[in-house]
Amino acid sequence: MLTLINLGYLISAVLFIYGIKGMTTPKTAVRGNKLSAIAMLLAIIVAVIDHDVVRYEYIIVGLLIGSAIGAYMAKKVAMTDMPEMVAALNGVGGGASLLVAAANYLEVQKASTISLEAVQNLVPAVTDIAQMPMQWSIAVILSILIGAVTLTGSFVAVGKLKGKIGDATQIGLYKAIVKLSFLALIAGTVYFAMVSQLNSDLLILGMIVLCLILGVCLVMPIGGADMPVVVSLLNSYSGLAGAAAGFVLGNNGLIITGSLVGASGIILTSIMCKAMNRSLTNVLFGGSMAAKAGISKSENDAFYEGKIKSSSADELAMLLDGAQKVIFVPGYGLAVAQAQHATRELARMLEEKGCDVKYAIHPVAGRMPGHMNVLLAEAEVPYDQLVEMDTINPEFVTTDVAIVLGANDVVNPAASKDPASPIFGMPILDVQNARTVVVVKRGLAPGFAGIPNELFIRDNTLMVSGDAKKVLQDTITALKDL
Amino acid sequence: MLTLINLGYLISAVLFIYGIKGMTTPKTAVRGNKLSAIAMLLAIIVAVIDHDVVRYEYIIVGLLIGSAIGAYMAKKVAMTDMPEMVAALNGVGGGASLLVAAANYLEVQKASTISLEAVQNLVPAVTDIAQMPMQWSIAVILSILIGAVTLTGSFVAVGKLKGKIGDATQIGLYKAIVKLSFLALIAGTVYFAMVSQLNSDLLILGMIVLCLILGVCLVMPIGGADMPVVVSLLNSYSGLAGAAAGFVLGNNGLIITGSLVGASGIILTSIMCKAMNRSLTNVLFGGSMAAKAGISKSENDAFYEGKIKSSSADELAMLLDGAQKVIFVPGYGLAVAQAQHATRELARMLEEKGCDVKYAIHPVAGRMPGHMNVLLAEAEVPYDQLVEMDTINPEFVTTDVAIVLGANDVVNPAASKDPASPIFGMPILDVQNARTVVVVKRGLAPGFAGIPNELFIRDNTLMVSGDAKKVLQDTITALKDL
Amino acid sequence: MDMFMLSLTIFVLAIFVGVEIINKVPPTLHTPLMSGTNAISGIVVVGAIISSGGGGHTTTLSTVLGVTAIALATINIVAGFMVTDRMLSMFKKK
Amino acid sequence: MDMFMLSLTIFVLAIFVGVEIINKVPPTLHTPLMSGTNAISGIVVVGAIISSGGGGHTTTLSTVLGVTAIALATINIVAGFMVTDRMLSMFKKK
Ligand SMILES: NC(=O)c1ccc[n+]([C@@H]2O[C@H](COP(=O)([O-])OP(=O)(O)OC[C@H]3O[C@@H](n4cnc5c(N)ncnc54)[C@H](OP(=O)(O)O)[C@@H]3O)[C@@H](O)[C@H]2O)c1
Ligand SMILES: NC(=O)c1ccc[n+]([C@@H]2O[C@H](COP(=O)([O-])OP(=O)(O)OC[C@H]3O[C@@H](n4cnc5c(N)ncnc54)[C@H](OP(=O)(O)O)[C@@H]3O)[C@@H](O)[C@H]2O)c1
Repeated sequence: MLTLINLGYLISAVLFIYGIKGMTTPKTAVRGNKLSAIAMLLAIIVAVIDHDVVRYEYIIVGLLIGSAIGAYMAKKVAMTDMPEMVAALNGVGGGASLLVAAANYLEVQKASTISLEAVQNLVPAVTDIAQMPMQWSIAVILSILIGAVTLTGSFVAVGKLKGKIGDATQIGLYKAIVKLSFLALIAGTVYFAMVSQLNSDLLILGMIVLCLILGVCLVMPIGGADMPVVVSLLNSYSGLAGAAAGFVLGNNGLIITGSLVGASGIILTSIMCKAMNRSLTNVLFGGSMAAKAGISKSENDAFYEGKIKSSSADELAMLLDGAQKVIFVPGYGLAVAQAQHATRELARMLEEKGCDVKYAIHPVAGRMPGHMNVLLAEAEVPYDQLVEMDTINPEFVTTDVAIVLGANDVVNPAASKDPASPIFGMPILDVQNARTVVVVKRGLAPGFAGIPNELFIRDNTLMVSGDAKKVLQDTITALKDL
Repeated sequence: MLTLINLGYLISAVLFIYGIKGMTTPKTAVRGNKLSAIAMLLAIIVAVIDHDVVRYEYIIVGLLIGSAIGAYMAKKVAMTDMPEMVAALNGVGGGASLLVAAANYLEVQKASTISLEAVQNLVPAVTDIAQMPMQWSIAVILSILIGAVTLTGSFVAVGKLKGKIGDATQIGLYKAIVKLSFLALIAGTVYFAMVSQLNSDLLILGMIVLCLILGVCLVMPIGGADMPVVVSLLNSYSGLAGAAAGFVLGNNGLIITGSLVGASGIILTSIMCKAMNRSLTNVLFGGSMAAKAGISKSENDAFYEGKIKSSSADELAMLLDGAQKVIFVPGYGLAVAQAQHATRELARMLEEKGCDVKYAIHPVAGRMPGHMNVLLAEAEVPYDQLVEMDTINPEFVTTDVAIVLGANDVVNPAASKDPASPIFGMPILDVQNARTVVVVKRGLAPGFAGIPNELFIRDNTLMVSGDAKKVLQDTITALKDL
Repeated sequence: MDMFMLSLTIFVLAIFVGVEIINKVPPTLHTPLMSGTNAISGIVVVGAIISSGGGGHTTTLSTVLGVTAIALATINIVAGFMVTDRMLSMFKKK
Repeated sequence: MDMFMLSLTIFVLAIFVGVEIINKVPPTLHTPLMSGTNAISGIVVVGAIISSGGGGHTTTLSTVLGVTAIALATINIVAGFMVTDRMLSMFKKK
């Protein structure tokens, strides 16, 4: 029986691997995701029939409640709220980790008053009822730490992504709290592991509270626009927390699956950091970029003063009417304006006229890796029209009109020219090489990095101010009337 | 201590992984190979200091003898004999596997007369001294089977690669022996595992002999030119045998490393089969292709009768003198003639004249995957001039002269045109699209598949008969004199 | 071989598998990958089930915590997979 | 968790790692890959060492077999790595 159970976990882990492998092409991704879901179901079934599980009622209640809430959330969320959704789910998962660790602690405590066997049932590596193994203590604390930090950190991230929590000013204060908390945590861990493993209720409670605070204080000083990096990192941590729980419970399914998630989070994090040309340390501890680099409104206005060539939707329509090749350059503003459908409609009209239409996707356009892809996929843009930066950059030279839709930093030439710029070194989309560049944004506000953009004052740049969706719709109307 | 030992094995396994990862680019491959060697050294050191190893003298003697012989062989072998060398080494490794299994059997037998602990020292999973676990029995037999088959099979393969063992005619006989051996083996295994595990000296001996015979009879009916597939498959088996030994000895280092080798062999085998458009079953049990498809000498002569346009080295030199773009198409004959250096010299001369020179590498040109690459690398052809089939095929149209050097099947148009051909479906190099095709080979003998080649009687094909090296050297001289 | 080393071995191999596979995921799919792996991290539910369904060694508090953990993890799982599915089914080739 | 399942888990993961990595090796390097992994398959030497150096449970025959096995495996290893190194050091970029 035990062998069967373990075989079940192994099969589930293998299915997860195949599930993630499916994610390597858009064609197989849907099936891959389903495979992962099946793997999860299998793991749950195996866990339920596992030898020491006896109270099905509670488990089923928990599963039902969770499924209902989860399904509701998934149905409700808008595509544009994906970053917040992922962050929130991540936080919920962290909460689960935290509770698992706490429950495990309580049960081991109880079991140790019964028999060695009862303890071994929970923690197979135990050999002495009075002395839990070091790895158990460390894993419990690690699970609590990662779980709690993920819980509060993710919800702070949600707040920041929604713009409800602004960039912090008292960075020094948060950093001090973080340092103190870590000291206290280390002391607590040492005491827990060395002195009193099973009589530390208050200590554990204290550590939980401390870790919850820690989560808040770690994420507060990070700039709002860096939240995707934070979420991805926390996701990686929650995977590693699962692996840590696997070590404690002697469960290889948990170890393997947790490691997969951990690896995925780390890789996505490093991809984002590389694409922004910043180190992870700089993202996490460098404070908000906008707060540092941001220029005041008056400075910003002075930069653009009198150098902007304004244009309108009508003019844009005329330009497009004569164009052979048009490239759309979507950015965060497209997500804000929810202009993906309007974009698609305009693109279709142009294609019907025989115009060659492509989309240039910068690796960190938007606020999540692959953000633009998902957004445009929602509007049924075929994914082979979405071209990556390195492939599309040489094509701008032969492009008649490049339409920049709510993008800013990813098309800022300062990245390659101005060593003092906070985005210096980040590769950008070379839109300026197009014959005409049309920038659609609401005003002259800077993007995430908080710096002005020289592109907007170039000779071949026209600015159309207004909400991206509105402007596009007007352009469509104008184009129809031509 | 035990933990340290196991950590050592784990580190060694990780180094092997990084070592093989190094093989993914030519630049890192040398370092990767060194890393693997270091991993092996570490594994050996760890094994030597392992808790139950006490007689260092013998071990060191074995290591020294092996190193001396191995180093001597490695220094002596010519690059062109690589396929034979790999096959021979594979056989030697198989022999080692076989002996390890036999020694392990003897020792468990002895240990079972001492104490349970002694047995557990050898096979950790044992719980009852009178009853070895089933997996042990199976793993012992598996190791013997794979080891012995690899040993004799590989040496038959060496003989066939050297041309000393011809293609077998009595395929039916071999097949009958194979079937009988398998029946006997299964019966023996059942008896060994179920009835008498530790008193079966004669049975084990008998099985060893049987497996050695099996190895011969499995490989004999396979065509000589299919030997690379056989060697690669046996290599994969020897990896899996190592993994099986790991299961028995409870050694994860062995399991991981064996699996890596197993995976590598399987993948290479399937790459070869795919490139030849044949199934593995067809290769292993289909009998020799040449024996089946081969046409008689007279039929072959009749095919070419009066349709060949012969040419000479001098004429080739003149053709090349005026060429802007030349592609060399090396095949098995290049290896036989050892003409790689002459090829390189001619290529260099052409390049000095400003001619564009490339090499078209078919995936199964020669007798081993990557055979041509190694051969040309020996002559210091930079590897970026070696172009894979799919990339080079469109380039033949713009090529002035395509020089086919001892290649035959890989440039045979029958592969795409004649559904009855044994190579039908195999993708080929489209040399016929070049302005002029010059084929250098000794006569009109068919290649590995034993079929005539329509390319040789095409209008734009010139045949230069002679040993590839000789012809190239004459061409070089002629070109100098021009 | 001791349990810890075995677990470590498995962990190390799993990390290798993870890194090799994830590195192949194209940027187009990074957002679904993020939400998909996020759903997978709900695997802690297994720990929660083992913890909360145990025999005599549970307390009321541990059961409450365990059931809450199950509910939270299930939210993460169900919402995560469904949202990923929604996103992925939008990806279409021309 | 029983030993067999653990070994199986490790085996499965190692196969995944192997397949992922090997699939990335370009055709240019297939011959060195073949001879390199062939050298690696000499890892059975570890089994040979453990078998032939054991305590009281060895017999003369088992020791002879063990030492021969070590010698054979070492030939495979040393020649394999050296030959691979010879081949690889010939690969040069222009
Ligand atoms: N993708 C990721 O994974 C990721 C992760 C972390 C950080 N980041 C960072 O995020 C930035 C992304 O660059 P980006 O060019 O996409 O965006 P951005 O630089 O943040 O600029 C967005 C622009 O959109 C405009 N906008 C806002 N709402 C709009 C609406 N409704 N209609 C039209 N325009 C609107 C804003 O200008 P107005 O207010 O004037 O309209 C703003 O300048 C990069 O700096 C990147 O480093 C990305
Ligand atoms: N590479 C692999 O992994 C692999 C594995 C298994 C099987 N194979 C098979 O091997 C074949 C390889 O094709 P291939 O085109 O490279 O070779 P091939 O079809 O075997 O032809 C080789 C030709 O070279 C000529 N030759 C022999 N010695 C020569 C010399 N000294 N000078 C000049 N020419 C000489 C022979 O003709 P003459 O006698 O008239 O000179 C022969 O026709 C394929 O059929 C493939 O399926 C390859």
